[in-house]
Amino acid sequence: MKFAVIVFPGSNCDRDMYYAAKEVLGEEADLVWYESAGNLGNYDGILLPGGFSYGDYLRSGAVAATSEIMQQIKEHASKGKPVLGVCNGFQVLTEAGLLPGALMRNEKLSFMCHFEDLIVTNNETMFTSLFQTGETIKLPIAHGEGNYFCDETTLKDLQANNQIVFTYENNPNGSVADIAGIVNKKGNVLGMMPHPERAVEMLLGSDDGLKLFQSLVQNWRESYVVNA
Amino acid sequence: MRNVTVYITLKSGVLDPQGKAIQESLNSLGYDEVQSARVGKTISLQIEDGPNLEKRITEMCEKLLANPVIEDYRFDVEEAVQS
Amino acid sequence: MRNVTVYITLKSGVLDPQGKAIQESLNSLGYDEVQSARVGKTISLQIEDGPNLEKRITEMCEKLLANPVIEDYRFDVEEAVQS
Amino acid sequence: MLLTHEISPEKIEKDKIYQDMGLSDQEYDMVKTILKRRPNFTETGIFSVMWSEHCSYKTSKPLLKKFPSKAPHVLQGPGEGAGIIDIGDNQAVVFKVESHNHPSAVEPYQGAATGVGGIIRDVFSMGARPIALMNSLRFGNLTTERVKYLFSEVVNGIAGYGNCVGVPTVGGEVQFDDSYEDNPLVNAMCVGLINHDDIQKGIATGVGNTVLYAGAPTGRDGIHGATFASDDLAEDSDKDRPAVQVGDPFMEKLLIEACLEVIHSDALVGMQDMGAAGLTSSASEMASKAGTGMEMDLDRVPQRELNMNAYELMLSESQERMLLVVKKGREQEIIDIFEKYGLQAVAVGEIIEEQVFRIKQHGEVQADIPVDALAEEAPVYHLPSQEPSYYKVFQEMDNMIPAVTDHVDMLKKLLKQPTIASKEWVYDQYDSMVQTNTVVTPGSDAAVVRVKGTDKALAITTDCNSRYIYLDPETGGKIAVAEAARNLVCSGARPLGLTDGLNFGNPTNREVFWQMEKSVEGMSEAASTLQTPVISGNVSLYNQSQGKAIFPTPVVGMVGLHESVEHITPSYFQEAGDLIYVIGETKCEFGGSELQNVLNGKYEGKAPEINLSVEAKRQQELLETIQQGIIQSAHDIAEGGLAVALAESVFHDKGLGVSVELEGDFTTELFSETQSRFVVSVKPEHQAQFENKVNDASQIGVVTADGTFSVKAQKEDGIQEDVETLSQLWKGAIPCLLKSKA
Ligand SMILES: Nc1ncnc2c1ncn2[C@@H]1O[C@H](COP(=O)(O)OP(=O)(O)O)[C@@H](O)[C@H]1O
Ligand SMILES: [Mg+2]
Repeated sequence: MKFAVIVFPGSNCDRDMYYAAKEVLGEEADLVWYESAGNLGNYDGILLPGGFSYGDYLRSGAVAATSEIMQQIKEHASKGKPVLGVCNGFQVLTEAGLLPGALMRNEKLSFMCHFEDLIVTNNETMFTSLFQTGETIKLPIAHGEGNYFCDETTLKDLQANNQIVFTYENNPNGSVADIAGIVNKKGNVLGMMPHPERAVEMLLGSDDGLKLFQSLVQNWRESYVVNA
Repeated sequence: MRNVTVYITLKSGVLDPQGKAIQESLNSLGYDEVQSARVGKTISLQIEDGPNLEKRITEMCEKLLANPVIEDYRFDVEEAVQS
Repeated sequence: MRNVTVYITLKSGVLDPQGKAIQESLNSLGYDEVQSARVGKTISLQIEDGPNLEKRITEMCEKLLANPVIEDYRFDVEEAVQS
Repeated sequence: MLLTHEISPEKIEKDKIYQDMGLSDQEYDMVKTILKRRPNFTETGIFSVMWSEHCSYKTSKPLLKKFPSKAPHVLQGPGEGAGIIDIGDNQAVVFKVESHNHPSAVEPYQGAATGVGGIIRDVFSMGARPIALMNSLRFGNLTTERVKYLFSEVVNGIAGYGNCVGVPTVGGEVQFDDSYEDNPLVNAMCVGLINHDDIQKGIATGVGNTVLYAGAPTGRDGIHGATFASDDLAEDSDKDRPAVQVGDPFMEKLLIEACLEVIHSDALVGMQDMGAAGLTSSASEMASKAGTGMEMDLDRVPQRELNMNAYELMLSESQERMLLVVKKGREQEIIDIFEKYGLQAVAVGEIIEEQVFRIKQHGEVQADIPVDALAEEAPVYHLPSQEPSYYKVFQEMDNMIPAVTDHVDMLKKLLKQPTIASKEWVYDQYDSMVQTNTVVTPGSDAAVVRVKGTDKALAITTDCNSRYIYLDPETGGKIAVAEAARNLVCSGARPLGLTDGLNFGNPTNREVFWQMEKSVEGMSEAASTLQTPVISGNVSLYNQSQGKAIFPTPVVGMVGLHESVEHITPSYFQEAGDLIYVIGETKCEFGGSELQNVLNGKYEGKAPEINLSVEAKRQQELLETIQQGIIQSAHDIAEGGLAVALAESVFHDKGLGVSVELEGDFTTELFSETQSRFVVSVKPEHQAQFENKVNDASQIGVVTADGTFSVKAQKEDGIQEDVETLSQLWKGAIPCLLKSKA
């Protein structure tokens, strides 16, 4: 499977994402500078890494969401191909309208970085099929604005369509309904605040994130083989 | 040249923990008369005059400056004072 | 009850990376008429009326709301509309 | 602003305006001799910043020479942006510490943030990728609103900057003492990784080559920051406020990436960051090292504000700027790289043969100064020192024999002391894991980051117990170095070398200078014995207000190497049943201890003794046993003594407890701060192997599964308490102090 890791000015988990995809998973991956993306069509999956795109100066992810490459990413997504946005990547996805809601400042106002226990609430997505529903996994968070917000109607929708994929066991940031990660209606765009790419080796304290990438690769292989 | 100020505030239903923290700090400093605080943002733009000024500012707000999921906006336009 | 709005802006000459990023982003969206952007903050307070209102607000600004090292502030006081 | 441009050379001399800028009469005369005329306004400003302590080390140079700085694995000692140590496989580690004390006292958020930005630039300007940040902080006690504000905003500023640039903040230290009430210390350390071939020096060689300015445009930020950093923090230093610089970490992140790309271009000749004294120091230092001169046209310097004069442009400390020397004719290649990242890079001058620093603006020469006069030939002072009377009194005092009846209560009090309490409130705000290398996150003795593509890892720590140094600077200096090495060894690493941040009061005070002199001697001796050469450092003087100096605080930042990630050892207990040992005997030593602070509210008497050869031997033995794989956990014994070390060893894992029995005087055994001691745990099957190897170890108990902290005494009531209760006190102390009203 071939991944494009999109690099915006100020992205800072780009190389971590690349390392996870390429060195740990052993898949193909490229770091793609936001301006030089001639053709994202050559890639099977798009990874939007964490960081502080454009310094997060207006609102997290807002400026990156208006960049031209987002048009291509939207097309990619509309074809049902996978898009994963982590942390700032999640913020970019909501700002770009690929996912509903918004990420606000943490309830306690400060940045926080540590491991959190998450519950996998939906294993019927291409990102989570190797997990069990209800399974608890340990992933790091590192954000100042991860407080997921959406209005009542949207929340009902998310619940009705089973779009909530990960929730926090001990909500650290004030997110509505303990939401840590959601998919779009089609299930091919996942945004999450915790960092699966930081949890792919036991040496660093957890390899629970690995299954997420492995699910993706496995599902892609299966659908690719079927379609080929 | 015009001086444009865009005022961005959180929608009324959206919690504002920062505002709440400010209120609490003011109360604890002895300003018990403060009943509530909410935090907003201003963006002051210097814009060259041109056709459809207001329409273009509205667009800027909707495309970039405010996030309609959580924020409301309004703006003022003033003639820039020549210096 | 009074509605007080405190406007906080960066002192002139103080670097405003946020404003710069906003200006550049507006320009790259095609709004070339935007010459500069600077970001400020508003804090809307609901305050019970009392003696020395303005003096107390000034104190609040100096002690907590604004950072006098790099920020200027001003404020408006309005009669709160009964709801 | 302080002064305007119009002031004539005559008036500068007559009205002694140079004094306001920080030059003494004698220095002004030296300037006149060098120039063979009176300096103009801009030149006076240039001399005053270049000859400030911050840039010239004029009073500390004679002391710094004492540091051992050579060893076969040292690739770059003090003198460049940062020092470099070989770690094998064609790789090297680059590191340095830097202070931002005065700016942080005035504007804590921006002061701390720009401190982080500055030290990162020191590291990537060498060509290294920054891989880790540390910080060493000192504040007054958390009892006044001002101190709480300084503390929270400094932490906030470090987080705001470090998190955004994507360099993990992996550790550090915070201590609280009254002496820092008006003078907080903010020292930041950055560690970078580099391939030998990429090592790059800030040198301007090649006559005719182009001088390129890259990064943020220049504004009026921080003008006279360097001299300001070398001044007493006077009552009215609030008036210096407009001098505060504001950082832009986003710009810095782009600069890092652009500069690390530029490094690989053979069009690059040299690169240096613009730190203190901005363009002036970067340009003149680059030229001086190369033995060339430089000519610059200020009209070409990117400017953020209107009508800036030469003085302002030369002295501005606007952040996120770099100066490069590029081969003539190949400027565009480099400019293109910066432009890719949306950064400005502009040719502002050229290297000239004549060894002068010549600045032009509006077609006129604004400054014309022999290059070496600014850097190499800056004045050096051998200041007089005098043993303070307090020292004599302390040395003659009897040993403190504390009267503690309720040991559980005392342990609880100690755990709640902010200097001992958990620093989670601080480090949770730092992204400690970005770059996915952090094996040991903050909260241990040393932080550990692995080196991708190898089996190696680096351990990093900062340490300095300034109370001991106040009591006895020479012994305290030894202890600071030894403690840093101890922390690295506990994590399983072999110490490689150190960087120092010397924070002191006014050096023209003889007693302060004596403190400097003695602590440097102590540090040097320890650095020699423990084979940790000093490869870089920073000096921050005049840390005092209203005539009262801070505790002498020479911070030690040390880096060590794990040959294999297998050697990485936790600082906390692992499994019930493991045997607990203390390495090293305990003496009754309470001078400068946390217990003394709790009981008497002051520090006095003798500092704990330290025998460096005993220290070295114990460290060596412990490291060998760790490398043999027979140590489950290792933790050094520091503030609060064995009791606190044991507690910290058991707070990590819910459910574990300790069952320990102590012989000898209970209070001493529990709380004395005797040096060169460790708490280690060992699996029962390794008992014999361990005991054969480590001579000074005695078993004191076992790790249990019952969640109880149980320490029995011979005669008195022992300690019997839930680990959870103790842990809550320790974890809650700092958040609780921050919330409580003054
Ligand atoms: N300013 C800080 N920044 C980051 N981590 C910190 C800071 N202060 C303390 N820590 C972390 O908290 C832990 C305990 O600190 P400290 O009590 O100073 O330890 P020690 O006495 O072992 O040096 C260390 O792991 C350290 O890295
Ligand atoms: Mg320690």
